Amino acid sequence: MDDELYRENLMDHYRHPRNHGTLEHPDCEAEGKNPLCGDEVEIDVEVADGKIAAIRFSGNGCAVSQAATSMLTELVEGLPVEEAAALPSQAIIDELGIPLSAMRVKCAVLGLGTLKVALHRGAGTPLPAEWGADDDELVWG
Amino acid sequence: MDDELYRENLMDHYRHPRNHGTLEHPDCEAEGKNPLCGDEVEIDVEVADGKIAAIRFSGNGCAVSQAATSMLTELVEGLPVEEAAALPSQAIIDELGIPLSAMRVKCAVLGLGTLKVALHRGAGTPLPAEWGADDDELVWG
Amino acid sequence: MFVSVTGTTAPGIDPTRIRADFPIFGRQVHGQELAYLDSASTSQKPQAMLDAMTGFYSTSNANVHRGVYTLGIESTDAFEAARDAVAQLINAPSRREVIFTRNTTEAINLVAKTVGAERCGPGDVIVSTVLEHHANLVPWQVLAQQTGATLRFLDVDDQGNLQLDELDEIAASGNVRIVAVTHQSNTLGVRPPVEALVRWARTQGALVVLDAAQTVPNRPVDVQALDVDFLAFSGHKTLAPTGIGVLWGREEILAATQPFLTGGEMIRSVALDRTSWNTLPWKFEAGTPAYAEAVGLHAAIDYLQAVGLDAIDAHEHAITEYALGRLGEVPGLGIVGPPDAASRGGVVSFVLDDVHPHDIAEILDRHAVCVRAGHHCTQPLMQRLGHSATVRASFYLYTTTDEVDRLAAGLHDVRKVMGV
Amino acid sequence: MFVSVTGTTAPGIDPTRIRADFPIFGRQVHGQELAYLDSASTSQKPQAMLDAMTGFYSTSNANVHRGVYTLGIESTDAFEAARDAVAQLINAPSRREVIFTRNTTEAINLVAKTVGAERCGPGDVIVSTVLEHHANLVPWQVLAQQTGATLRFLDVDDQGNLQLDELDEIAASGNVRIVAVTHQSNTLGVRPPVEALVRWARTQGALVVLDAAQTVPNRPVDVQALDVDFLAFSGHKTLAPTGIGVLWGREEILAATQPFLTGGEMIRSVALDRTSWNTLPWKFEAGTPAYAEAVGLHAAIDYLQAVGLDAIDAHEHAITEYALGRLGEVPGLGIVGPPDAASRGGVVSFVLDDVHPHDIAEILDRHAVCVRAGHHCTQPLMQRLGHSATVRASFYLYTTTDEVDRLAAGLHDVRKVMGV
Ligand SMILES: Cc1ncc(COP(=O)(O)O)c(C=O)c1O
Ligand SMILES: Cc1ncc(COP(=O)(O)O)c(C=O)c1O
Repeated sequence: MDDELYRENLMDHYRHPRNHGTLEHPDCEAEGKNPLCGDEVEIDVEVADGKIAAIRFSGNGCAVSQAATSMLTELVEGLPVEEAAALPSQAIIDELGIPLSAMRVKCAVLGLGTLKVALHRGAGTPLPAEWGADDDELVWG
Repeated sequence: MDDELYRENLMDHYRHPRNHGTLEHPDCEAEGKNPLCGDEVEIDVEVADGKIAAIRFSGNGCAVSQAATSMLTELVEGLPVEEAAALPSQAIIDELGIPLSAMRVKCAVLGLGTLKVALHRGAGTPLPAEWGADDDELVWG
Repeated sequence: MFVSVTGTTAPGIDPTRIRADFPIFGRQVHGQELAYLDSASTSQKPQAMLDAMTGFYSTSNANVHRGVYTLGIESTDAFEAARDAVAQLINAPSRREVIFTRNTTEAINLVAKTVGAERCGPGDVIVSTVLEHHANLVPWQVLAQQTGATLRFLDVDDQGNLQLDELDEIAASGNVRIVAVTHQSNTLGVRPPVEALVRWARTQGALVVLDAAQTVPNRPVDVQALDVDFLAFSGHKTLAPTGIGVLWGREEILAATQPFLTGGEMIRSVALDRTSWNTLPWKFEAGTPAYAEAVGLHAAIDYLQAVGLDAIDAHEHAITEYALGRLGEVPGLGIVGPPDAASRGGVVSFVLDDVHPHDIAEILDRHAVCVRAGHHCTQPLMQRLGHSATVRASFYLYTTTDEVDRLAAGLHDVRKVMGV
Repeated sequence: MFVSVTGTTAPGIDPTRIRADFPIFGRQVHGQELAYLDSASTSQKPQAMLDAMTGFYSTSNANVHRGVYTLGIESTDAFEAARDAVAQLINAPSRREVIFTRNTTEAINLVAKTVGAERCGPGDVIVSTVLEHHANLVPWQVLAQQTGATLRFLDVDDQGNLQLDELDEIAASGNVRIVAVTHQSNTLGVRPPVEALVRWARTQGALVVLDAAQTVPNRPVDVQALDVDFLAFSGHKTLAPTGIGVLWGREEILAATQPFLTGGEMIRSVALDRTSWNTLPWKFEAGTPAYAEAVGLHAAIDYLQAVGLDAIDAHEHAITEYALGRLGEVPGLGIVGPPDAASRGGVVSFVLDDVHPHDIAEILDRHAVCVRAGHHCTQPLMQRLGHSATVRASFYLYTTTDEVDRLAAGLHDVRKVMGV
């Protein structure tokens, strides 16, 4: 079989997720859900000097959603909050490096969306319209 | 053009309807309507010795409906009431002698149905189920 | 004239060439080629549309929004691409505003039974017109009965031109909530002054529901330029299959409205005691949608746009002008509706002496001329104009002057057969 | 065994020969032939059905119930003949009881929003089950909310077998008006004891609504033998097009019920202030129906009956038994639902260790094996059984043992890729 889909890097993140767990004193947090698939992630973030000082996630779901969130945590650790909050979906899709159908894109960006919700909550800024409840099939809590 | 459809006999009845008009003292009467087409007929009947002594109709609508009713009046004049009330639709369709689509059959049997309603009313007998309001697109009043 | 009505020369539409794309025109009736003059009832179908549907079923068919496998993804993409094509066709601000229904009738019922039921009550007024097809009349009657709102009808003059002189009185009589009007009468072809009605509705804070079943098929329709709130049309009148129609509605209204039918597809999550709804547009699409029909509609839209909706409009106008001329030559024939081709669509209703319209249609069928006879699902309009039935000829992009000539010749024969 | 499951020998069904009638099986995915194991979601289409629709559009297309011309008569006859075919298929006492809808979902909503709304109120009880597809669950939730009736759900055991032990308690809790139950679970394949439920409903004077979306496609279904009051199914799961479904209902109930959608076709006469309804079945069919889809449904029924519904049932049973055996050989695989093939349909749900069903389905797609992953529009059932998602393989008359073998082989590969 053509296992491009489940590349080693992806499977490695899925089997050995980085930054997995929770933080004792997060500055902000959020959870995200893809009700169609049942994918779930929770993200805790500590902010220091306007940067993401620490990040942890937990959750369950398909390999794509969990590996993508694991990769995301490595991507954003140490980044300025604004930069992380502006990270385009394509960044995470590129990081996964596999072809994704529209349905799987939702799995891929679940973690990113959840992180953005957390960061906006922490900063007290309103969510960008495209992350609003009625604009996407993902749900935030 | 192939004018089988509008044979001379039919057109003759349409242009010169027999037994056209109303009766002064009908023993029974009814009116029928085909709401889809707008065809209408009213039939008055005088009964003597259990037979149809006189019959008149009026109405308006397509040639088929009006000619068929005209032919019908000739067919049933003098017949025992029971016999007229039992006349099958095919009798009138045969009399017309033209090919009829399902839609035009309704036009053809409007007069017959109306006559049957009148006769059953006159005799005080219930309408046969197949002439009930919910069983056909024709309406009786 | 911009468009050739002789059916053979440029510029504009050449209906003879267009007919070659429609397999049904290879059919004969009573040994003669079809003169299909009933497109206001339903359109014929181009081969490209039929091929699109068959091809879809033969290669990509799978239920939409569900499968993670290749066929399911292709099927979903094809279905949602059809939505984009509709949004683009009517210039909808967002694809989320395009809801697939079975037909115009279901689209209007959906509005009446959701937005209408939520917004109407005693003291409120719903405005419609005597021009309407039953589909844009009976649902409002039922809504008025169920909510206690008052239903008012704008009248027409004897030619079917909509009268706006009662608007002030209606405005004074209650809160006008909904104005439901046709973009073009399917019986007379007349186009009511929708712009004026929309302006008035805005002063009342009323929503405007536009029945565009007769206009989306044949000319550019732009929901933003029209400034209406809802618009409905049917696929089967736009070269597309039966079983699919469209409701377009403003996103902010639809988003704030409870769903209509419930079940699969339209939910976000279901528990035994509580359900939350999916986002737009799927919130209003319960169960497996007519997704193959959507693919057909997409192909139909592609076909219409390749021909050009402006050109189709011009062609219909020219053919209508031509038909009014030819029909005017038939003794005893009376046009029902406006006598001229200005501001009307490709529909002509008429009567012929006292010959019953059904007899006319049946005799014309012997000439393979297909026209409708009856009330055309507009009984109140017929009653208002004093007819129990009319004959209606209606035109589309494939209609030729030759077909109109055959209609006229057939009518001369009707006169002979019926002895008038 | 009555039916050959090797796919090549008589008696019974030879799925390999049947596949030749379905053009989609000529398609390859990722360079491999399709193993289409998602028929519970939607069926593939035989060429004969596609030809029937295309042929209809190419020769007889005209709007139904309207034209007096030849095409209109042919079209109407074809549409109404499809109704007769459905009536005969489900042994309906009368063709007037067969109402065309878009799908099962609309059919059930129609019942809930007409008969249900007329008959339910505070103190009344609606009974459904946790087995139901959202289509036979959410409409009753909404009806209960809107009428003040109480909605009660019969529970299942851990294998999905419906439990009837609460019936007495439910009967004591109020007037049971409606019992809505599935003929077969689309997620587990399990068939609840409908006969017992119908007997109980009769003692309560309740109406029974049977969701037969999963059974009409694949075995003889007889509404009179079942003694239910309403039955719903979808064309697209029965080899027919999308965009058409059927509601069958008892004539005396439908005749006494107000219509659902209103507009053309379903009226007898319309005045501005008052409308009277058409007779059955048209009273419940507003607007231009999906008449070409009805023609397709007719061809699909002809195809199914030519193969034989008993033979299809036997084939599905045999294939299911075979599949349960093959899946049992996959380490870590757990069947969700009854472990055996007795009293179940051609549907098998399963999980594989802790591998997410979406990952399984996606890896299987690389083998051109099409299965569904998710909640299968039965979220309450999934929650009851403690799964957020399962993988579902489902079978039909064209399913071969070879496809099942490829599913099993694919699952071994899933284990390898996912490292379990
Ligand atoms: C048991 C059952 N009921 C209802 C439905 C809904 O059918 P549809 O989506 O065609 O309305 C389905 C199919 O998904 C089903 O399997
Ligand atoms: C103006 C108008 N409105 C509504 C309809 C109803 O369309 P449908 O029967 O496709 O729902 C029609 C077509 O008959 C129409 O011409």
